[in-house]
Amino acid sequence: MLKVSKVNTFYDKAQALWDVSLNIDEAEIVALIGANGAGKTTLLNTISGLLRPASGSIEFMGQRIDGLPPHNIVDMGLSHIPEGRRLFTDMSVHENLEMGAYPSRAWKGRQETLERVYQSFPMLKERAGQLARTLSGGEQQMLAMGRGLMPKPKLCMFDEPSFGLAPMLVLEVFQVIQSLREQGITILLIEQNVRRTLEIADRAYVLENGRIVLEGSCKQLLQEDLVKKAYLGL
Amino acid sequence: MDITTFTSNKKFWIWGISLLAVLAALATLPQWLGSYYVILLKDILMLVLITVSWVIFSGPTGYMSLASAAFFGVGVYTSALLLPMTGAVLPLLLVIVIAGLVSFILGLLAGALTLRLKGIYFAVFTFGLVLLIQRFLLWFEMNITHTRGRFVLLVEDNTIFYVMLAIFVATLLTAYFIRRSKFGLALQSIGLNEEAAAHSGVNVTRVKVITFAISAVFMGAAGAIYATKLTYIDPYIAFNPLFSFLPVLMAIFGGLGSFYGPIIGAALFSYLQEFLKTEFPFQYMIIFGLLLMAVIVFMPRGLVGLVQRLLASLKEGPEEKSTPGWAIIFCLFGILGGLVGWFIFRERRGARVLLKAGGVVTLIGGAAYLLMFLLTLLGGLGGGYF
Amino acid sequence: METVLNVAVAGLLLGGIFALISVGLSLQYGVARVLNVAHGEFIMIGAFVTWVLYTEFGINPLLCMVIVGPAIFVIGFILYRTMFNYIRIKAPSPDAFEGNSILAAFGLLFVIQYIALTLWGSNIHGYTYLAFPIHLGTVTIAANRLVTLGFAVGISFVFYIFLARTRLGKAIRSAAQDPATASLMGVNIKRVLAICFGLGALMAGIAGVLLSMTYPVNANMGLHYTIIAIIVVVLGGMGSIVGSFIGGFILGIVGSIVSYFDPGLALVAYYAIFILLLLVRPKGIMGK
Amino acid sequence: MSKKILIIFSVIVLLVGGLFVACDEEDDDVNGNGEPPVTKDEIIFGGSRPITGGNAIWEEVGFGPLYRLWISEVNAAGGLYIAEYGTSLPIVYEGYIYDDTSDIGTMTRQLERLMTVDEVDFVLSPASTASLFAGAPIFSKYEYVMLCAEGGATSIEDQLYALPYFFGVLNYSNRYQLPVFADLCLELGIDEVAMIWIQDLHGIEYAGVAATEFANAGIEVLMSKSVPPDVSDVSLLLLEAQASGADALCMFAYPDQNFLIIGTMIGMGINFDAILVGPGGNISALPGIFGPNIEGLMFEGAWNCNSTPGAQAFCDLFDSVYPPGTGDWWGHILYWGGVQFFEQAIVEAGTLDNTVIRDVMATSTFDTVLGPTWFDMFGDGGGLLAIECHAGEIGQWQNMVPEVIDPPNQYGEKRTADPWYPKPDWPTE
Repeated sequence: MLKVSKVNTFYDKAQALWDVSLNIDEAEIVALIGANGAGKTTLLNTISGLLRPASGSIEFMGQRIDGLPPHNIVDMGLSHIPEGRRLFTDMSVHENLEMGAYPSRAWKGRQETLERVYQSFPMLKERAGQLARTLSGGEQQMLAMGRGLMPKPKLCMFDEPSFGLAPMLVLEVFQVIQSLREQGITILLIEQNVRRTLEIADRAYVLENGRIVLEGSCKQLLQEDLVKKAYLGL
Repeated sequence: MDITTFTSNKKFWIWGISLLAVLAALATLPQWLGSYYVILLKDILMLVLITVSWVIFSGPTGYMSLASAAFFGVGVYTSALLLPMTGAVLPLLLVIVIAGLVSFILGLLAGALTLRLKGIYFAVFTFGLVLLIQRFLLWFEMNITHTRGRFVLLVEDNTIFYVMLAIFVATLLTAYFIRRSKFGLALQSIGLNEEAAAHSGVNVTRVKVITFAISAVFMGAAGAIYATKLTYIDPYIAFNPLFSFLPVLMAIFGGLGSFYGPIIGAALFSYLQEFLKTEFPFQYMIIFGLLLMAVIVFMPRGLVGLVQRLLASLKEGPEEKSTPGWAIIFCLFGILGGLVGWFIFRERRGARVLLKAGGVVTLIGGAAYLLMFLLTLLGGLGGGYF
Repeated sequence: METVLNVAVAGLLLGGIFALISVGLSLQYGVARVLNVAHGEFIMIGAFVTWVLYTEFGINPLLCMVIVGPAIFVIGFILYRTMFNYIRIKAPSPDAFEGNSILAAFGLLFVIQYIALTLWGSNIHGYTYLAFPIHLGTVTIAANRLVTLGFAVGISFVFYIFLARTRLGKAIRSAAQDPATASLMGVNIKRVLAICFGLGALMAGIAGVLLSMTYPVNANMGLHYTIIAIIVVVLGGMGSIVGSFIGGFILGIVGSIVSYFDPGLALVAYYAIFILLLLVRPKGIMGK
Repeated sequence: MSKKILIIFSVIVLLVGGLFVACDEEDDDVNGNGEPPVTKDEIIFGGSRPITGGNAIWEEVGFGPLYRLWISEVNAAGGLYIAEYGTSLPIVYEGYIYDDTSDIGTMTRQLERLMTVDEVDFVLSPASTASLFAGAPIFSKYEYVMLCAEGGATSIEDQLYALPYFFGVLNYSNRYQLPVFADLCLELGIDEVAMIWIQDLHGIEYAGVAATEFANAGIEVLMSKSVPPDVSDVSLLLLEAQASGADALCMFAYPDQNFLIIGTMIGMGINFDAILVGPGGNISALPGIFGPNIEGLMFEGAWNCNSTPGAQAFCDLFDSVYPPGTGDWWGHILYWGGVQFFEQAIVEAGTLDNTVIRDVMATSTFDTVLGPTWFDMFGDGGGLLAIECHAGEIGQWQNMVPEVIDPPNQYGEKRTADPWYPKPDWPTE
């Protein structure tokens, strides 16, 4: 479904990604793990069009998307829930969700999608009229996820959805992600919580200093020394 | 870097000596240049020194001050009050010192008032200061003193030039040492992150206010000497908002990244303005406007940024992405050629055609900028930039 | 009592004008991040075109809005889509973009003024339209001023609804808060910012149309309005239509009260309010 | 975009630029090399004029159109006969008119350039009162005749004794507009006036002189308020003026403010028995702006096509060259008289030496469009056009035509029509 081949990305003159390639098949959960500054967010930003790769190609559902602006990419069904939630804090919960359905493909059916999202996150419905800034951290994360679902994505990219949340809420986030897969949505997940991530994901890639150093199914990876030492603290 | 360690630096002496040589050359200019060139040079020096003083505060901190016209105007008005045409109260040099002091105090006050403001609020407030003082002074003169403008003592051109040169040198030295001292470091840390600077022990308030006031001193002094050429002064003339915008424009034109950028930028910019006003009085606005736009579009880091880019591309070979760099070089040559042609042939009678030709080259340079811009637009259409 | 009423009415009428000239700049600066110092020049162009259309072709100035508005919108849109967007992409940081765009807008100011000078010269022009008194009780109001006030309120209201309710309006608001995230939502950020700049220019053009009914028109009139608009926008909070609206009226009313005692101190008063407000609320009336 | 295009384009730029330079170098060899010419083949006029900025209107409708008209007339007649060279020389000014952008610093610098670098033969006066003051010492220093156009000189009169090259032609507040207006008020029975003046040299001079003149005439000033140049609303001032019950309203401001005041008066239906408009009331664009509303408005500085014997010819000449709406019923006839006087002084002097011409101007009387014309000299210093030569001081729009309505005084009878009093109401639409 998503095919990234030999992508190189720069910040000004500093190279952040080196020949990164990855593959995601339909209805998979693929995890991307790595230390801070390994280039995970850069990779997501490159896929979603916020950054332009200097070389390499990215294909989504058989179409080249590298070099396209972000709004075209989301229009094709690739939703990116960015790091740090990035809500529109001066807009209401309802409006934030509506913004999620901005692509014209999703705009028409936004009422139905909205109902579905409200079903998944009932608390958002209660707070529909509130400004996003008045929500608690957990509620904000739910809103960000709900907003990410509004464009009816085929592939969702989550960038540290559990960051800064209480353990209870972390669990909820993971449940939601799993339930998405059941709805047929493909997922690319970045998480600090490596153990739990590897539990729910099918496959994973390990990113270090902008390069993919390991890849494989989660079971395999759990056996790798590198993963054990660096990410599981074993 | 401490001043003492720096003065032992070899580079310092090289720069120092070459600067002295340039200054010495400047000092002898009135001996063999006509009075117009002395005045022009004086005005260019003034604009450069105002730009440099602006950069002292606004460069490292990133606060865009538009108070320059207020500081400058205070200087002009001090002259108007203390150096009336009918018998000066005080000697010229003393008046200039007083003007600097008054500006300093105004800088302290304005600095203290604006501590809480950041970004555009600071810019708008400082600009407001100019109009506020202008209007209040005007109201005061109209309603309280009933003054019909003030006449200022005329001072001999060469004297004005040398005084301006002295203020210029003082400004450069101050700017240089502030930049190289602990104080400059503190300023830069404020520019990068004010909270972090405060946490690391910088007295942010004090550093900001004092630097703001120091940058005001030279503008005030320059205003005081500038006034002696104007004959007639009223608050509108003294507090001309143009002097708020010029230093910003000139500094960005030259490039804020380095010490010499604003100096070169201001010198070229002011000369270019004079050139256009006299050679192309009827097209001055459009050429100047297009040039400003072209500079920002093609040289967002100013002249210095452009030179650095060119040097880098010479070293590392041409960049992979096509930039209109070469066109810019040629255009600059055109402009430079035009200016040189103008400068050399200006005094010869009957050479006006040639001068116009120099101007035509300049025009083509400007047109080339524009065309390159359009081409870039067209070229970028497919690339997703546009 | 009658004096108080007169001062209040004059303040309201003036406030309407101030609000009208500021709303556009608020959009341009609050969303598109361009402190457009050429804003007043767009007002000037609007006024000049109206003058030409009215005196040469006899077209009703109110009708001119329909002609001038869209035309200036297109100009603003293209300007942003090409030049300012290019500067935005090339700028290393948003702050650098703001600084550079002011400079480019300065260039624009010179260019537009040159065009106006070439086309219409530096002479003062004007026309009289709807110049008759309307008596409301003890208060007398010039009809053209009342119309201007009506349009100022109406247009600001329409704009407010547009931003609050429509899809494009929401896109504009989201782009104002976080352009990168808005683009992840599917907002074509280049287009939306260009639309914002265009709408700002359109508002300036319409303000020009209305102003030309009361104020003399000449090529140098722009900067004065730019300065007032900047004060009002900062006073009201950047990007806030409501803020600009309130800010405009506050300035107008204070201006009138002070003018009643001494017109020479009006601008001093504006700055006094400005400073006081910034000391109390450093982000403006509606700022966050 | 390929780099090739860039390089090719740049080469073209360079070639074209080089071509221009190369072509003109030959010209330069023909004209410019060798010794400076012994004989002159043209008279060069230079000037630092406000082509852009706040004063640009004066270059467009003030002295600007007149010096251009005059020079083209002189050249059409074969130039000026200069005895020293024994031939008639055409006048050239193209390329020597600089834009001072309405900035005094720039203006003074450009004057120095014209006088010391370009060494032009004559320098035109800069525009605006403040510019005259700042420029006058420079003209005197380099001994160039300064034929002053747009700008009054009340404040500078004391200093004229030290400015021998200053020749002011414009009439202004105390010479002799406001004394005449005070007489007019007495004639019409106006005994209470309100004044609105601009916070600027112009405003304070007029308001000051008016206060003195009105006091002398026993006229009471009920209101005297100043406005800043960027005033946005004058309705309260007008209500106050109306409430004061004054017979006449005087506006001593610039066209921007005056037009706003007039427009507001029309809009609010506020009228006075007499309304005196400062600069702006005189420009011929006024009927186009306010239409029939201008009937009965008075303005400062006045003439019309019948006010002197030569005026009609001048009107015809002007109208044949310039479009309607660019005339000026205050200064144009005075500027025209001034340049005609200057022209005769140059020919009489027979040289381009400004010191000689200055002495001729100081001592001679020539016939111009104003009739016999001479300057009142201030000791060994500069001079001002004699009041007797003024075409008129106060005008009034009557049947869409400017008429001079000065009451007769010791300087002569200049009235072209009887004043309308009281001013008619604003016509209703």
